[in-house]
Amino acid sequence: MNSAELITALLILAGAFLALIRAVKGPTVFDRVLAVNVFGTKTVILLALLGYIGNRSGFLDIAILYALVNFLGTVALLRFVESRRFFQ
Amino acid sequence: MMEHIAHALMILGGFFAFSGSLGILRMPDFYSRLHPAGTADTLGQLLVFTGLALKIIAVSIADEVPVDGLSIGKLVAISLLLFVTTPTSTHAISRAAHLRGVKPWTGEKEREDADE
Amino acid sequence: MSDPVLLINVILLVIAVVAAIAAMWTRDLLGAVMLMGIYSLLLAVEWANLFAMDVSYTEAAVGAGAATILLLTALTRTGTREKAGPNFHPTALLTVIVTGALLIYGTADMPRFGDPQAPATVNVAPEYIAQNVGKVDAGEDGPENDFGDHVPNAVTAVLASYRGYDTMFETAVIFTAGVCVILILRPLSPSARRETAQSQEGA
Amino acid sequence: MSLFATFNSIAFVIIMMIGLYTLIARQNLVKKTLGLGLFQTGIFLMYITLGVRDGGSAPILQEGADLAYSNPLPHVLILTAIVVSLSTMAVALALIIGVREEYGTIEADEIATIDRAEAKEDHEA
Repeated sequence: MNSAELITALLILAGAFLALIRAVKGPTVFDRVLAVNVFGTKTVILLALLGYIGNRSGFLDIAILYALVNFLGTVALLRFVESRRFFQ
Repeated sequence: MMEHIAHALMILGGFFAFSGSLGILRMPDFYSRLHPAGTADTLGQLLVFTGLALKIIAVSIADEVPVDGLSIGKLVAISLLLFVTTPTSTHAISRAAHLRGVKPWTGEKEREDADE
Repeated sequence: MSDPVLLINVILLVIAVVAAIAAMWTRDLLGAVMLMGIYSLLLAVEWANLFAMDVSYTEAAVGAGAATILLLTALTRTGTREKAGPNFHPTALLTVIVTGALLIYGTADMPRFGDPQAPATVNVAPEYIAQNVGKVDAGEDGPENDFGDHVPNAVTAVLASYRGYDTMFETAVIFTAGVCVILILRPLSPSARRETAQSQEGA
Repeated sequence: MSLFATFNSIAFVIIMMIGLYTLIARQNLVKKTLGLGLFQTGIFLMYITLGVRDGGSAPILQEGADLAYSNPLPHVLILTAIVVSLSTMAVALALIIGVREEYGTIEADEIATIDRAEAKEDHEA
Protein backbone atom coordinates (compact mmCIF):
# COMPACT_ATOMS: atom_id res chain seq x y z
CA MET A 1 0.00 0.00 0.00
CA ASN A 2 3.02 2.24 0.40
CA SER A 3 4.45 1.05 -2.89
CA ALA A 4 4.62 4.51 -4.49
CA GLU A 5 6.70 5.82 -1.61
CA LEU A 6 8.92 2.77 -1.75
CA ILE A 7 9.47 3.14 -5.50
CA THR A 8 10.37 6.80 -5.01
CA ALA A 9 12.77 5.88 -2.22
CA LEU A 10 14.43 3.27 -4.43
CA LEU A 11 14.76 5.77 -7.31
CA ILE A 12 16.38 8.26 -4.96
CA LEU A 13 18.72 5.59 -3.60
CA ALA A 14 19.76 4.80 -7.18
CA GLY A 15 20.35 8.52 -7.76
CA ALA A 16 22.41 8.70 -4.59
CA PHE A 17 24.54 5.83 -5.86
CA LEU A 18 25.21 7.69 -9.12
CA ALA A 19 26.24 10.78 -7.14
CA LEU A 20 28.58 8.54 -5.14
CA ILE A 21 30.20 7.34 -8.37
CA ARG A 22 30.76 10.97 -9.36
CA ALA A 23 32.32 11.63 -5.95
CA VAL A 24 34.67 8.69 -6.49
CA LYS A 25 35.60 9.66 -10.05
CA GLY A 26 35.44 13.46 -9.76
CA PRO A 27 38.55 14.82 -11.46
CA THR A 28 38.55 18.11 -9.54
CA VAL A 29 37.81 18.74 -5.90
CA PHE A 30 34.77 20.81 -6.91
CA ASP A 31 33.16 17.80 -8.58
CA ARG A 32 33.45 16.02 -5.29
CA VAL A 33 31.97 18.92 -3.34
CA LEU A 34 29.08 19.03 -5.81
CA ALA A 35 28.52 15.29 -5.44
CA VAL A 36 28.53 15.55 -1.64
CA ASN A 37 26.01 18.39 -1.83
CA VAL A 38 23.70 16.47 -4.16
CA PHE A 39 24.06 13.42 -1.93
CA GLY A 40 22.95 15.50 1.05
CA THR A 41 19.83 16.70 -0.79
CA LYS A 42 18.97 13.11 -1.67
CA THR A 43 19.44 12.17 1.98
CA VAL A 44 16.92 14.78 3.10
CA ILE A 45 14.27 13.54 0.63
CA LEU A 46 14.99 9.93 1.57
CA LEU A 47 14.56 10.65 5.27
CA ALA A 48 11.19 12.30 4.75
CA LEU A 49 10.03 9.34 2.64
CA LEU A 50 11.30 6.79 5.17
CA GLY A 51 9.50 8.66 7.93
CA TYR A 52 6.26 8.45 6.00
CA ILE A 53 6.72 4.76 5.12
CA GLY A 54 7.47 3.76 8.70
CA ASN A 55 4.90 6.18 10.15
CA ARG A 56 7.57 7.64 12.40
CA SER A 57 7.10 11.09 13.80
CA GLY A 58 10.58 12.46 14.45
CA PHE A 59 11.91 12.02 10.96
CA LEU A 60 10.98 15.40 9.56
CA ASP A 61 12.97 17.09 12.32
CA ILE A 62 16.04 15.08 11.33
CA ALA A 63 15.41 16.03 7.71
CA ILE A 64 15.39 19.73 8.63
CA LEU A 65 18.62 19.25 10.58
CA TYR A 66 20.21 17.55 7.56
CA ALA A 67 19.18 20.28 5.17
CA LEU A 68 20.89 22.79 7.46
CA VAL A 69 24.01 20.67 8.12
CA ASN A 70 24.36 19.94 4.43
CA PHE A 71 24.25 23.59 3.41
CA LEU A 72 26.60 24.71 6.17
CA GLY A 73 28.95 21.81 5.46
CA THR A 74 29.15 22.69 1.77
CA VAL A 75 29.85 26.34 2.51
CA ALA A 76 32.48 25.42 5.09
CA LEU A 77 34.18 23.02 2.66
CA LEU A 78 34.24 25.73 0.01
CA ARG A 79 35.72 28.24 2.44
CA PHE A 80 38.53 25.79 3.14
CA VAL A 81 39.12 25.01 -0.50
CA GLU A 82 39.00 28.67 -1.50
CA SER A 83 41.21 30.10 1.17
CA ARG A 84 43.85 27.49 2.00
CA ARG A 85 46.60 26.13 -0.19
CA PHE A 86 45.13 22.67 -0.49
CA PHE A 87 46.45 21.44 -3.78
CA GLN A 88 49.77 22.64 -5.06
CA MET B 1 -8.17 10.58 -6.72
CA MET B 2 -6.03 12.88 -4.60
CA GLU B 3 -4.00 9.89 -3.49
CA HIS B 4 -3.26 8.94 -7.08
CA ILE B 5 -2.12 12.48 -7.85
CA ALA B 6 0.12 12.32 -4.78
CA HIS B 7 1.63 9.01 -5.95
CA ALA B 8 2.19 10.38 -9.44
CA LEU B 9 3.88 13.51 -8.07
CA MET B 10 6.14 11.46 -5.82
CA ILE B 11 7.26 9.08 -8.53
CA LEU B 12 7.78 11.98 -10.93
CA GLY B 13 9.89 13.70 -8.29
CA GLY B 14 11.91 10.52 -7.76
CA PHE B 15 12.45 10.33 -11.50
CA PHE B 16 13.68 13.93 -11.60
CA ALA B 17 16.04 13.33 -8.69
CA PHE B 18 17.39 10.22 -10.43
CA SER B 19 17.83 11.99 -13.76
CA GLY B 20 19.61 14.85 -11.99
CA SER B 21 22.11 12.36 -10.60
CA LEU B 22 22.45 10.74 -13.99
CA GLY B 23 23.28 14.16 -15.43
CA ILE B 24 25.90 14.71 -12.76
CA LEU B 25 27.48 11.40 -13.69
CA ARG B 26 27.28 11.74 -17.48
CA MET B 27 27.90 15.44 -18.22
CA PRO B 28 31.27 16.12 -19.82
CA ASP B 29 32.74 18.78 -17.55
CA PHE B 30 32.36 20.44 -14.19
CA TYR B 31 30.27 23.49 -15.21
CA SER B 32 27.74 21.46 -17.15
CA ARG B 33 27.41 19.12 -14.15
CA LEU B 34 26.22 22.07 -12.08
CA HIS B 35 23.13 22.35 -14.23
CA PRO B 36 21.38 19.06 -13.34
CA ALA B 37 22.49 19.46 -9.74
CA GLY B 38 20.89 22.87 -9.42
CA THR B 39 17.68 22.40 -11.39
CA ALA B 40 16.58 18.77 -11.49
CA ASP B 41 17.19 18.23 -7.80
CA THR B 42 15.27 21.33 -6.78
CA LEU B 43 12.28 20.35 -8.90
CA GLY B 44 12.52 16.74 -7.70
CA GLN B 45 12.44 17.64 -4.03
CA LEU B 46 9.56 20.06 -4.60
CA LEU B 47 7.51 17.34 -6.31
CA VAL B 48 8.29 14.69 -3.69
CA PHE B 49 7.41 16.94 -0.77
CA THR B 50 4.23 18.18 -2.46
CA GLY B 51 3.28 14.56 -3.08
CA LEU B 52 3.93 13.62 0.54
CA ALA B 53 1.85 16.54 1.84
CA LEU B 54 -1.01 15.65 -0.52
CA LYS B 55 -0.79 12.02 0.59
CA ILE B 56 -1.02 13.01 4.25
CA ILE B 57 -4.08 15.18 3.51
CA ALA B 58 -5.69 12.44 1.40
CA VAL B 59 -5.16 9.74 4.04
CA SER B 60 -6.53 12.04 6.74
CA ILE B 61 -9.64 12.79 4.68
CA ALA B 62 -10.15 9.09 3.91
CA ASP B 63 -9.79 8.12 7.58
CA GLU B 64 -11.91 11.11 8.66
CA VAL B 65 -9.31 12.31 11.17
CA PRO B 66 -8.05 15.91 11.48
CA VAL B 67 -5.18 16.74 9.14
CA ASP B 68 -1.76 16.68 10.82
CA GLY B 69 -0.88 20.32 10.31
CA LEU B 70 2.49 20.09 12.05
CA SER B 71 3.85 17.48 9.63
CA ILE B 72 2.65 19.48 6.62
CA GLY B 73 4.21 22.62 8.05
CA LYS B 74 7.52 20.78 8.49
CA LEU B 75 7.35 19.45 4.94
CA VAL B 76 6.74 22.97 3.61
CA ALA B 77 9.62 24.26 5.74
CA ILE B 78 12.07 21.63 4.43
CA SER B 79 10.96 22.22 0.87
CA LEU B 80 11.41 25.98 1.16
CA LEU B 81 14.78 25.52 2.87
CA LEU B 82 16.02 23.24 0.09
CA PHE B 83 14.52 25.56 -2.49
CA VAL B 84 16.75 28.33 -1.17
CA THR B 85 19.89 26.40 -0.20
CA THR B 86 20.37 24.06 -3.19
CA PRO B 87 20.77 26.82 -5.82
CA THR B 88 22.78 28.88 -3.36
CA SER B 89 25.31 26.15 -2.72
CA THR B 90 25.46 25.33 -6.43
CA HIS B 91 26.25 28.97 -7.09
CA ALA B 92 28.87 29.00 -4.32
CA ILE B 93 30.55 25.90 -5.78
CA SER B 94 30.65 27.34 -9.29
CA ARG B 95 32.02 30.64 -7.97
CA ALA B 96 34.74 28.88 -5.98
CA ALA B 97 35.65 26.77 -9.02
CA HIS B 98 35.80 29.86 -11.21
CA LEU B 99 38.00 31.65 -8.69
CA ARG B 100 40.34 28.66 -8.54
CA GLY B 101 40.64 28.71 -12.34
CA VAL B 102 38.71 25.61 -13.41
CA LYS B 103 38.32 26.02 -17.19
CA PRO B 104 34.97 25.33 -18.88
CA TRP B 105 34.79 22.59 -21.49
CA THR B 106 34.63 24.05 -24.99
CA GLY B 107 34.33 20.82 -26.94
CA GLU B 108 37.85 21.05 -28.34
CA LYS B 109 39.68 18.78 -25.98
CA GLU B 110 38.76 15.34 -24.76
CA ARG B 111 36.32 14.81 -21.95
CA GLU B 112 37.96 15.85 -18.73
CA ASP B 113 37.52 12.57 -16.93
CA ALA B 114 38.44 10.38 -19.88
CA ASP B 115 41.78 9.47 -18.33
CA GLU B 116 40.44 9.09 -14.79
CA MET C 1 11.83 -8.86 1.67
CA SER C 2 8.37 -7.40 1.95
CA ASP C 3 9.55 -5.35 4.89
CA PRO C 4 10.64 -1.94 3.54
CA VAL C 5 12.88 -1.37 6.57
CA LEU C 6 14.89 -4.49 5.79
CA LEU C 7 15.06 -3.77 2.05
CA ILE C 8 16.26 -0.20 2.47
CA ASN C 9 18.62 -1.32 5.22
CA VAL C 10 20.35 -3.76 2.86
CA ILE C 11 20.59 -1.23 -0.01
CA LEU C 12 21.96 1.48 2.30
CA LEU C 13 24.57 -0.88 3.73
CA VAL C 14 25.71 -1.97 0.27
CA ILE C 15 26.15 1.67 -0.81
CA ALA C 16 27.91 2.40 2.49
CA VAL C 17 30.36 -0.47 1.95
CA VAL C 18 31.07 0.82 -1.58
CA ALA C 19 31.68 4.34 -0.22
CA ALA C 20 33.96 2.95 2.50
CA ILE C 21 36.02 0.94 0.02
CA ALA C 22 36.32 3.95 -2.29
CA ALA C 23 37.35 6.21 0.59
CA MET C 24 40.05 3.75 1.66
CA TRP C 25 41.21 3.05 -1.90
CA THR C 26 41.84 6.59 -3.14
CA ARG C 27 45.26 8.20 -2.67
CA ASP C 28 43.80 11.69 -2.62
CA LEU C 29 43.23 12.44 1.06
CA LEU C 30 40.84 15.33 0.36
CA GLY C 31 38.69 12.98 -1.73
CA ALA C 32 38.89 10.37 1.00
CA VAL C 33 37.62 12.86 3.57
CA MET C 34 34.68 13.81 1.33
CA LEU C 35 33.85 10.15 0.72
CA MET C 36 33.92 9.60 4.47
CA GLY C 37 31.44 12.50 4.72
CA ILE C 38 29.16 10.67 2.28
CA TYR C 39 29.66 7.46 4.27
CA SER C 40 28.64 9.31 7.44
CA LEU C 41 25.49 10.65 5.76
CA LEU C 42 24.59 7.13 4.65
CA LEU C 43 25.15 5.77 8.13
CA ALA C 44 22.98 8.54 9.57
CA VAL C 45 20.12 7.51 7.27
CA GLU C 46 20.78 3.92 8.27
CA TRP C 47 20.52 4.76 11.97
CA ALA C 48 17.25 6.58 11.29
CA ASN C 49 16.06 3.56 9.32
CA LEU C 50 16.92 1.32 12.28
CA PHE C 51 14.86 3.56 14.62
CA ALA C 52 17.86 5.12 16.37
CA MET C 53 16.77 8.74 16.09
CA ASP C 54 19.16 10.21 18.66
CA VAL C 55 22.13 8.39 17.16
CA SER C 56 21.11 9.73 13.79
CA TYR C 57 21.09 13.29 15.10
CA THR C 58 24.50 12.84 16.67
CA GLU C 59 25.97 11.17 13.61
CA ALA C 60 24.75 14.01 11.36
CA ALA C 61 26.22 16.68 13.60
CA VAL C 62 29.40 14.85 14.65
CA GLY C 63 30.24 12.44 11.85
CA ALA C 64 29.21 14.43 8.80
CA GLY C 65 29.84 17.87 10.32
CA ALA C 66 32.48 18.13 13.02
CA ALA C 67 34.70 15.19 12.00
CA THR C 68 34.89 16.42 8.39
CA ILE C 69 35.87 19.91 9.51
CA LEU C 70 38.51 18.49 11.88
CA LEU C 71 39.99 16.32 9.14
CA LEU C 72 40.04 19.24 6.68
CA THR C 73 41.78 21.43 9.23
CA ALA C 74 44.39 18.75 9.76
CA LEU C 75 44.84 18.27 6.01
CA THR C 76 45.65 21.96 5.48
CA ARG C 77 48.72 21.39 7.64
CA THR C 78 49.80 17.94 6.52
CA GLY C 79 49.31 17.89 2.73
CA THR C 80 46.63 16.10 0.76
CA ARG C 81 48.54 13.54 -1.30
CA GLU C 82 49.23 10.07 0.00
CA LYS C 83 52.49 8.48 -1.10
CA ALA C 84 52.01 6.09 -4.01
CA GLY C 85 52.64 2.46 -3.17
CA PRO C 86 51.34 -1.05 -3.69
CA ASN C 87 47.65 -1.48 -2.93
CA PHE C 88 48.13 -5.16 -2.26
CA HIS C 89 49.55 -6.04 1.13
CA PRO C 90 49.70 -9.82 1.75
CA THR C 91 50.09 -9.67 5.53
CA ALA C 92 47.17 -7.28 5.90
CA LEU C 93 45.00 -9.34 3.57
CA LEU C 94 45.76 -12.54 5.48
CA THR C 95 45.03 -10.89 8.84
CA VAL C 96 41.80 -9.41 7.54
CA ILE C 97 40.58 -12.66 6.02
CA VAL C 98 41.35 -14.72 9.11
CA THR C 99 39.84 -12.17 11.51
CA GLY C 100 36.82 -11.64 9.29
CA ALA C 101 36.18 -15.37 8.94
CA LEU C 102 36.40 -15.83 12.70
CA LEU C 103 34.04 -12.92 13.32
CA ILE C 104 31.50 -14.15 10.76
CA TYR C 105 31.74 -17.62 12.30
CA GLY C 106 31.11 -15.97 15.67
CA THR C 107 28.09 -14.05 14.44
CA ALA C 108 26.42 -17.20 13.12
CA ASP C 109 24.65 -17.61 16.44
CA MET C 110 23.42 -14.07 16.58
CA PRO C 111 19.66 -13.54 16.48
CA ARG C 112 18.23 -12.59 13.12
CA PHE C 113 17.44 -8.99 12.23
CA GLY C 114 14.57 -7.74 14.38
CA ASP C 115 13.98 -10.97 16.26
CA PRO C 116 11.41 -10.23 18.99
CA GLN C 117 12.82 -13.13 21.05
CA ALA C 118 16.41 -11.85 20.94
CA PRO C 119 18.06 -11.64 24.39
CA ALA C 120 18.69 -7.94 23.96
CA THR C 121 14.99 -7.37 23.40
CA VAL C 122 13.49 -9.58 26.09
CA ASN C 123 15.77 -9.07 29.09
CA VAL C 124 16.24 -5.47 30.14
CA ALA C 125 14.64 -3.48 27.33
CA PRO C 126 11.03 -3.75 28.57
CA GLU C 127 12.16 -2.47 31.96
CA TYR C 128 13.96 0.49 30.42
CA ILE C 129 10.99 1.34 28.26
CA ALA C 130 8.51 0.94 31.09
CA GLN C 131 10.42 2.89 33.71
CA ASN C 132 10.37 6.35 32.31
CA VAL C 133 7.25 8.12 31.35
CA GLY C 134 3.71 8.08 30.19
CA LYS C 135 2.67 7.01 33.67
CA VAL C 136 0.09 9.65 34.21
CA ASP C 137 -1.33 7.92 37.29
CA ALA C 138 2.01 7.17 38.95
CA GLY C 139 1.76 10.32 41.03
CA GLU C 140 3.97 13.33 41.33
CA ASP C 141 6.79 11.88 43.43
CA GLY C 142 6.73 8.15 42.85
CA PRO C 143 10.22 6.62 42.49
CA GLU C 144 9.16 5.12 39.17
CA ASN C 145 8.31 8.51 37.82
CA ASP C 146 11.52 10.49 38.10
CA PHE C 147 10.85 12.75 35.16
CA GLY C 148 7.39 13.93 36.00
CA ASP C 149 5.76 12.55 32.85
CA HIS C 150 7.67 14.96 30.67
CA VAL C 151 10.28 12.81 28.95
CA PRO C 152 8.70 10.65 26.27
CA ASN C 153 12.12 9.78 24.84
CA ALA C 154 13.34 6.54 26.43
CA VAL C 155 16.94 7.25 25.37
CA THR C 156 16.99 10.49 27.34
CA ALA C 157 15.50 8.75 30.35
CA VAL C 158 18.05 5.91 30.31
CA LEU C 159 20.89 8.41 29.82
CA ALA C 160 19.83 10.50 32.76
CA SER C 161 18.84 7.76 35.19
CA TYR C 162 21.20 4.84 34.53
CA ARG C 163 24.09 6.37 32.64
CA GLY C 164 24.57 9.70 34.36
CA TYR C 165 28.21 8.99 35.25
CA ASP C 166 28.78 7.78 31.72
CA THR C 167 27.67 11.13 30.36
CA MET C 168 29.58 13.03 33.02
CA PHE C 169 32.89 11.29 32.29
CA GLU C 170 32.23 11.61 28.59
CA THR C 171 32.44 15.34 29.20
CA ALA C 172 35.70 14.70 31.05
CA VAL C 173 37.00 12.79 28.03
CA ILE C 174 36.14 15.65 25.69
CA PHE C 175 37.78 18.14 28.05
CA THR C 176 40.94 16.02 28.25
CA ALA C 177 41.01 15.69 24.48
CA GLY C 178 40.68 19.45 24.09
CA VAL C 179 43.50 20.08 26.57
CA CYS C 180 45.68 17.53 24.74
CA VAL C 181 45.05 19.16 21.37
CA ILE C 182 45.90 22.60 22.74
CA LEU C 183 49.07 21.31 24.44
CA ILE C 184 50.26 19.49 21.31
CA LEU C 185 49.53 22.28 18.85
CA ARG C 186 50.68 25.17 21.07
CA PRO C 187 53.60 27.05 19.56
CA LEU C 188 56.73 26.77 21.69
CA SER C 189 57.59 29.75 23.86
CA PRO C 190 60.76 31.64 22.74
CA SER C 191 62.88 30.31 25.62
CA ALA C 192 61.76 26.71 25.00
CA ARG C 193 62.54 27.11 21.29
CA ARG C 194 66.03 28.34 22.14
CA GLU C 195 66.60 25.37 24.42
CA THR C 196 65.45 22.94 21.73
CA ALA C 197 67.73 24.56 19.18
CA GLN C 198 70.68 24.38 21.58
CA SER C 199 70.13 20.74 22.42
CA GLN C 200 69.91 19.93 18.72
CA GLU C 201 73.14 21.82 18.01
CA GLY C 202 74.86 20.04 20.88
CA ALA C 203 73.77 16.60 19.69
CA MET D 1 15.43 -14.32 2.99
CA SER D 2 17.83 -15.73 5.55
CA LEU D 3 20.71 -13.81 3.97
CA PHE D 4 18.65 -10.64 4.19
CA ALA D 5 17.81 -11.31 7.82
CA THR D 6 21.44 -11.84 8.82
CA PHE D 7 22.87 -9.28 6.39
CA ASN D 8 23.79 -6.76 9.07
CA SER D 9 25.98 -9.18 11.01
CA ILE D 10 28.00 -9.78 7.84
CA ALA D 11 28.03 -6.11 6.81
CA PHE D 12 29.49 -4.93 10.09
CA VAL D 13 32.31 -7.48 9.81
CA ILE D 14 33.02 -6.27 6.25
CA ILE D 15 33.12 -2.61 7.31
CA MET D 16 35.36 -3.41 10.27
CA MET D 17 37.71 -5.42 8.05
CA ILE D 18 37.99 -2.61 5.49
CA GLY D 19 39.10 -0.36 8.35
CA LEU D 20 41.53 -2.97 9.68
CA TYR D 21 43.06 -3.51 6.23
CA THR D 22 43.65 0.22 5.88
CA LEU D 23 45.20 0.37 9.34
CA ILE D 24 47.73 -2.34 8.46
CA ALA D 25 48.34 -1.81 4.74
CA ARG D 26 48.50 1.97 4.39
CA GLN D 27 51.40 4.01 5.73
CA ASN D 28 49.79 7.44 5.71
CA LEU D 29 48.83 8.41 9.25
CA VAL D 30 45.70 10.37 8.26
CA LYS D 31 44.53 7.35 6.28
CA LYS D 32 45.15 5.17 9.29
CA THR D 33 42.96 7.52 11.34
CA LEU D 34 40.19 7.22 8.76
CA GLY D 35 40.51 3.43 8.93
CA LEU D 36 40.18 3.59 12.69
CA GLY D 37 36.99 5.62 12.33
CA LEU D 38 35.63 3.04 9.89
CA PHE D 39 36.39 0.24 12.35
CA GLN D 40 34.45 2.11 15.03
CA THR D 41 31.40 2.63 12.83
CA GLY D 42 31.32 -1.11 12.14
CA ILE D 43 30.93 -1.71 15.86
CA PHE D 44 28.20 0.96 16.05
CA LEU D 45 26.34 -0.91 13.33
CA MET D 46 26.45 -4.13 15.33
CA TYR D 47 25.07 -2.46 18.44
CA ILE D 48 22.26 -0.60 16.69
CA THR D 49 21.24 -3.76 14.85
CA LEU D 50 20.88 -5.56 18.19
CA GLY D 51 18.30 -3.01 19.29
CA VAL D 52 15.96 -3.44 16.32
CA ARG D 53 12.70 -5.25 16.75
CA ASP D 54 10.14 -6.42 14.21
CA GLY D 55 7.36 -3.90 13.73
CA GLY D 56 9.12 -1.69 16.20
CA SER D 57 9.29 2.05 16.31
CA ALA D 58 11.68 4.63 17.68
CA PRO D 59 11.87 4.52 21.49
CA ILE D 60 9.90 7.73 21.84
CA LEU D 61 6.87 6.80 23.85
CA GLN D 62 3.50 7.83 22.53
CA GLU D 63 0.70 8.06 24.99
CA GLY D 64 -2.21 5.79 24.38
CA ALA D 65 -0.44 3.85 21.63
CA ASP D 66 0.50 0.23 22.19
CA LEU D 67 3.63 -0.02 20.07
CA ALA D 68 6.63 -2.33 20.11
CA TYR D 69 9.54 -0.03 20.86
CA SER D 70 13.16 -0.61 19.92
CA ASN D 71 15.67 -1.25 22.65
CA PRO D 72 16.95 2.17 23.82
CA LEU D 73 20.07 0.85 25.57
CA PRO D 74 22.30 0.37 22.45
CA HIS D 75 21.37 3.87 21.32
CA VAL D 76 22.51 5.28 24.64
CA LEU D 77 25.82 3.40 24.51
CA ILE D 78 26.51 4.43 20.93
CA LEU D 79 25.71 8.08 21.63
CA THR D 80 28.60 8.10 24.11
CA ALA D 81 30.83 6.12 21.75
CA ILE D 82 30.33 8.53 18.82
CA VAL D 83 31.36 11.52 20.89
CA VAL D 84 34.37 9.68 22.33
CA SER D 85 35.44 8.60 18.84
CA LEU D 86 35.40 12.27 17.79
CA SER D 87 37.64 13.16 20.76
CA THR D 88 40.14 10.41 20.01
CA MET D 89 40.19 11.46 16.38
CA ALA D 90 40.91 15.08 17.37
CA VAL D 91 43.86 14.00 19.54
CA ALA D 92 45.18 11.71 16.82
CA LEU D 93 45.03 14.48 14.22
CA ALA D 94 46.80 16.90 16.57
CA LEU D 95 49.55 14.31 17.09
CA ILE D 96 49.82 13.84 13.32
CA ILE D 97 50.26 17.59 12.84
CA GLY D 98 52.98 17.51 15.49
CA VAL D 99 54.67 14.57 13.70
CA ARG D 100 54.52 16.47 10.42
CA GLU D 101 56.21 19.50 11.98
CA GLU D 102 58.90 17.34 13.52
CA TYR D 103 59.66 14.94 10.65
CA GLY D 104 58.33 16.71 7.55
CA THR D 105 56.32 13.64 6.53
CA ILE D 106 53.30 11.67 7.72
CA GLU D 107 54.16 8.32 6.14
CA ALA D 108 54.88 5.76 8.86
CA ASP D 109 57.65 3.93 6.99
CA GLU D 110 59.53 7.16 6.18
CA ILE D 111 59.29 8.18 9.82
CA ALA D 112 60.74 4.80 10.83
CA THR D 113 63.61 5.27 8.32
CA ILE D 114 64.40 8.72 9.73
CA ASP D 115 64.31 7.34 13.27
CA ARG D 116 66.66 4.49 12.38
CA ALA D 117 69.10 6.86 10.68
CA GLU D 118 69.13 9.12 13.73
CA ALA D 119 69.66 6.20 16.08
CA LYS D 120 72.58 5.03 13.93
CA GLU D 121 74.14 8.50 14.00
CA ASP D 122 73.81 8.62 17.76
CA HIS D 123 75.41 5.21 18.04
CA GLU D 124 78.38 6.20 15.89
CA ALA D 125 78.90 9.54 17.63
